[in-house]
Amino acid sequence: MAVLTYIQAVNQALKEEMEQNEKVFVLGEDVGKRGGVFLATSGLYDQFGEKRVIDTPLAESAIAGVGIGAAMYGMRPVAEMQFADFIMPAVNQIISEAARIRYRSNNDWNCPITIRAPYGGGVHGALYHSQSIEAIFANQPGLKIVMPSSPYDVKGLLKAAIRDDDPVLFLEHKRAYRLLKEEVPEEDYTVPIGKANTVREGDDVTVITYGLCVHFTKQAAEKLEQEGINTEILDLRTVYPLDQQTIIDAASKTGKVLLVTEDNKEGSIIGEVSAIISEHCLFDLDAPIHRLAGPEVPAMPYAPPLEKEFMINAEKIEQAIRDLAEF
Amino acid sequence: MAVLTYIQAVNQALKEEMEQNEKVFVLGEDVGKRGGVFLATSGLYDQFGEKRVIDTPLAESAIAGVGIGAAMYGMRPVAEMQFADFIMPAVNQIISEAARIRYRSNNDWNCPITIRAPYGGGVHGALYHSQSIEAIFANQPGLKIVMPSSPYDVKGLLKAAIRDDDPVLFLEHKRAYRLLKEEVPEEDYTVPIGKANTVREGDDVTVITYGLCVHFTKQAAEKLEQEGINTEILDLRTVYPLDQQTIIDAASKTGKVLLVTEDNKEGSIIGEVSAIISEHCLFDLDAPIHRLAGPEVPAMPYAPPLEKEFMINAEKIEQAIRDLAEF
Amino acid sequence: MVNQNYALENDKDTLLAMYREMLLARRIDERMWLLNRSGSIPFVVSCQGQEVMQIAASFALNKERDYVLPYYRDLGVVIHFGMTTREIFLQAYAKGEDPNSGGRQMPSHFSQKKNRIVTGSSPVTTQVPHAAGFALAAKMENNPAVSFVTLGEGSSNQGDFHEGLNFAGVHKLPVIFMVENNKYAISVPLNKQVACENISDRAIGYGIKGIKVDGNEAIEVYEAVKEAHERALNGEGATLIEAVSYRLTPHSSDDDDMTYRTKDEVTNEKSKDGLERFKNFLFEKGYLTETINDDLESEIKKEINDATEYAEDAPYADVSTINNYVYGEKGDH
Amino acid sequence: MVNQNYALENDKDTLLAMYREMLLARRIDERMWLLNRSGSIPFVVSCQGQEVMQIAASFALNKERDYVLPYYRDLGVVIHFGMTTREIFLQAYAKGEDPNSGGRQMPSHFSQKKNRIVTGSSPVTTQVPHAAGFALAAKMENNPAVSFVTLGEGSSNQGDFHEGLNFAGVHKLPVIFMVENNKYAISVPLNKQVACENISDRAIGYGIKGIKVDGNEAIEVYEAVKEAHERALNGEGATLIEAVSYRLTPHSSDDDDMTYRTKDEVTNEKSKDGLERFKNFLFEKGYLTETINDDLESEIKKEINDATEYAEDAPYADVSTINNYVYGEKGDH
Ligand SMILES: Cc1ncc(C[n+]2csc(CCOP(=O)(O)OP(=O)(O)O)c2C)c(N)n1
Ligand SMILES: Cc1ncc(C[n+]2csc(CCOP(=O)(O)OP(=O)(O)O)c2C)c(N)n1
Ligand SMILES: [Mg+2]
Ligand SMILES: [Mg+2]
Repeated sequence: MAVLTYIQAVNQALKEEMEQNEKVFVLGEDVGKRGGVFLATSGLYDQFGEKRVIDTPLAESAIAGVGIGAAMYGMRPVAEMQFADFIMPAVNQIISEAARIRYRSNNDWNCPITIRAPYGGGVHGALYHSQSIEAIFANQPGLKIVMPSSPYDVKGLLKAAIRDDDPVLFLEHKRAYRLLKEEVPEEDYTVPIGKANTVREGDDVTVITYGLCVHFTKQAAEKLEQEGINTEILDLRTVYPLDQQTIIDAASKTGKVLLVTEDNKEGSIIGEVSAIISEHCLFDLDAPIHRLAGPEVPAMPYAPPLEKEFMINAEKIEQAIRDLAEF
Repeated sequence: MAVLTYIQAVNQALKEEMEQNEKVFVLGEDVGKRGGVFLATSGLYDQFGEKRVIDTPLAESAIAGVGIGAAMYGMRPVAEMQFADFIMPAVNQIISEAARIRYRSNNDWNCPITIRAPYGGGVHGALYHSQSIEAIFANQPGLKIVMPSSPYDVKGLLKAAIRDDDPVLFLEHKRAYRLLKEEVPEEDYTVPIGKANTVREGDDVTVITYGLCVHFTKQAAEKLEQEGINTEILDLRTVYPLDQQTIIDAASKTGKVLLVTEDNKEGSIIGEVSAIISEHCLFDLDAPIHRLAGPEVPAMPYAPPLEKEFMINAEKIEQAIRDLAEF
Repeated sequence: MVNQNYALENDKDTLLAMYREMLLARRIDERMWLLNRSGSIPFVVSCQGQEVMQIAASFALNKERDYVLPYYRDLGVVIHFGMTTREIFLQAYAKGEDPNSGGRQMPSHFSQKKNRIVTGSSPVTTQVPHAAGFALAAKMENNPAVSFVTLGEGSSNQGDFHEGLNFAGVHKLPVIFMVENNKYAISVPLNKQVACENISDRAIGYGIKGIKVDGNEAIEVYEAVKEAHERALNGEGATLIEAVSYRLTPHSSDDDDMTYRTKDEVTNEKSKDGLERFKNFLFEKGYLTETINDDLESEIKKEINDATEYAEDAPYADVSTINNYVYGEKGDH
Repeated sequence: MVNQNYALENDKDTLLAMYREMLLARRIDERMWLLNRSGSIPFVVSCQGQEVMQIAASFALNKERDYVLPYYRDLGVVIHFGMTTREIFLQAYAKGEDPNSGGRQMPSHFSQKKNRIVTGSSPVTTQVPHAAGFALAAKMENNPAVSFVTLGEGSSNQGDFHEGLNFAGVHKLPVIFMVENNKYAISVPLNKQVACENISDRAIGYGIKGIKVDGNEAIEVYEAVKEAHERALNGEGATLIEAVSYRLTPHSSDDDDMTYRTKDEVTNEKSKDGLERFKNFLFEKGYLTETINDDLESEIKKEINDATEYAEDAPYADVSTINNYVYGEKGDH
């Protein structure tokens, strides 16, 4: 097995799916010769040509909308939004169209599009190259939102997304692109969409999180183990719709729940996780459900000390777990 | 005091603010001669002329974007989205621009725009003329979202929104437009943005809700009173950012909390309300936090039986309160 | 005006077939208003004044191959592409058997996959990039199909119009964009929507062909679409057609158009009604006679009566179906 | 080419003032790259190749009244409108004293209210409707101010371009839209962005004036903007100006342009550099001499050295300020 970075896993999944199914094609800004500004589509232009690796005009609503049309026709488009922050002009196409096509046509039409977008901070990206945008879409039945936390998951989930018969928003943490590496099987595999994943067993505190925060939580958990605090970590993987039963089980197991997101707190998807827990297993809880999140500001500043202040890291998580353990 | 409908209260607030401050103007589709498709701007064109009551081209991103420009200049634009469902093309302008202007300019610029939009179902509007859209925006610091539940509140909150120095999304329930009537003072008054309102005192069950559901909850509470069940009703009024302290107080008071929204459940703003409660007063609860909401489908169907199935009504709320009271 | 060299002009059968569809569209629409005013159906949005351009354009397409993305006024387009009168009434009554949406969407939100009528929504102009997407897919697959999409002139001011046409221009896609300019966007008259002389002039900004036609002249519309269709199939790219007529009814059954336009204006425009004009043309040509016309009218009336009755009696979808088809059964693999 | 009848051509003082600002912009930009490559600042996005059009356009505006909505390459515009060299370096270093954003935004997200430089964001083209909004407000208030907004040619394919220009056209607003066509949108060459011959031809679709100029020719740009400004003030509405040049640097300090274009192409375009051309023109006119030029260069160097030092030493905003200014202090009333 080769060791791949998170971004290499994206690239490999795309390449393999394009090889296996000629209905799969990619479109977006700079995905062609340039191979994408993060190199997610590196090499694909040379291998598959400009007909299947399409550099689009700078227009996100068209990237989504043209992709949606092609998907209804029967293709498997993978649309790239250069940064998740720039998905906003495409919200109408994604929410009003992609998410509603199957339901509104009473199952006559469907829309198997995958929309990839790099989100998240910690890369000197400031307000508009750092945002978490999942909450904007996490209330739209018909849509699925996947946020992988590791190279292995990236490959398996992206393949599952491309093969899914419904629209999937696939959000990749851009700080993870080169930070995270691990062994990734060469062979074809998928990771199921809609299922959360227990990445660590423990019985003192349950942390439920997703994306890059899973990595930070693992670091924190390892340190705390030396103090005798055992952390259960649930990686949501799919943040919409949520895997309710696994969340309920994980919360009930320890009775102490920490929810972590890099997004600002109010209205973030961990609010929904909290609500599911207090709807279904309130009496199993030994402590208030605690949420660790970014501050209530529009997005993270550019100046390094302020960016650092905004970002979640292993230390903040460690402290929050310890506080809960001692509760 | 005159009895006004909900829509008349909108109209009166606009008229009075335009009389008092010539920086206030309205823009939107059909707001001119037609007076708006719901007649919110009726009479304003005749009174203030086409320069201050501007029929725009059919382009929501421009309605928001031009309004934002004028607001930065120093005007007080009130932009109308003809239906809340059609705000989607303007999401980029509202989230990336209006909500971030003050923060990103370090307080140098600000953006006092009010964006009005009729939301909600029960009017044979089907998928695209019935939606609740607040959750899409309820994660954006810099923005305020107001959803009045009565003619009195409409007038006072709309005036407060127009005078507010920051962008306010003002969502009016279109089924309430003619359904709700009450006495509304002729004089100038405002209702504070950011404060929830206890519309009924009770000590058995606390219902926290907003918009048209407040009306249904009041009906349910009156009926239940005869059974000896006393309901506390908290009207959120401002759904973003939430009035945390008042929510915590109301939940703690009875220990039994029902949250109601017309939106579909997962990812709706009542998830955040639930999270606030279990973060701050979990041990004051005597029952799981219950949520009553629409089904997890993209939006409500047109066929009358299906629309009825989707909608919240007094009976559904009554049953949910009774269940909680008996818990 | 009708050019005497057009081949279609002498094709009696086709012309009569066109007339039948136009008349059917008009009569269905009129019935809808009656049903609405008598309280049987809650909502109507009309094609009246635009049937001629819709049917004429549709006849220039290949109904066995092409994809159509109609907007809410395009009753004519969906009739030509195979939606039956019964199906049209089923959607007006929002009954479960409605092939468009099973009663989920408002009337005139057309969809029928087997006839390549692509599902549409209410937010205007979103279908324009979709049409480019269908054309892109057809081109990638070497499928000699064209996509045909319509919209109102008001809708041509949405960002999606610009982005969709530009995409089609850059990628030389086989797509035909037809703007049905009926001079109003609800209450907003043309001069408050645009400052340009011709919507069709926008084509130049996308490097595609633009053409403006009289939407009340069937043969003129037909020829323009025919040519655009040929260009599309020849790999010469997209065309923007502006077809001008007038909205003869209020915007919808919820609208009162007398608050923003005059009766005189409407009466005057009614006198230019393309359907009347086409009928007269057929009479002049000797293709249509009073007898043929009367037979047609009564045949259509019967068809509409049957459809109304059928739809009225049909059941609504069961409430238990409300949760169906949010996602497909097959999830990931 | 420079038209011999232009009045500006004989206005030595103004021409030299223009030259000074162009040179300052170029030298600041060059310094930024040095600082980036040496690890002092994390990011640069350049004006090189576009200073001439930016400064020339700005000189045609009224800097005491007009509003400018610059995009990230418009260092020239903000220099002319009063942002000091120190302030420019403060924003590059993201220091608390930076007037643009207090170090919150990435470099080149310009803003300074006292100079009517309107705050911008990263998502491209959102500023276009804002510019129409400023112009609408100015018109409503009978304020003889014009708004001037710029964007790249790639950005002219966003929906907001269409919606903003159409709004300005319908309402005859005093606004000037200048597309800085540098032939690339990151790696995407012009022919994959648009299929039209001239971006300026899009004006016809909005009923406004459109004009294309050589962006490397200062006087040509100046005259076009001057005329547009007069038209705006005369109530004749908006103008779309396309100014063509070339992006002489990679897209930004994060880009490697050799993955998508050749060194030869860049070298060839560099030989047309408008700054060199303008300098030669001033030499030919006898307005500029080696001595004047050397003095200018050393004066500018000193200014840049001072600014770099000042900005480097300036403190970041305190972390406690992160929560400030999400909302105004005065809420509702
Ligand atoms: C994005 C969006 N905004 C607003 C509306 C409400 N609306 C429905 S039809 C219409 C006018 C459409 O005018 P036009 O495009 O000219 O088509 P016409 O109805 O005249 O055929 C409006 C504003 C909508 N459906 N979608
Ligand atoms: C809405 C949006 N999508 C994508 C980007 C990423 N991006 C930044 S600059 C750029 C290219 C801009 O090209 P152009 O408009 O020609 O301006 P230039 O950089 O060439 O001056 C892109 C794609 C963005 N900033 N905003
Ligand atoms: Mg129209
Ligand atoms: Mg460019």
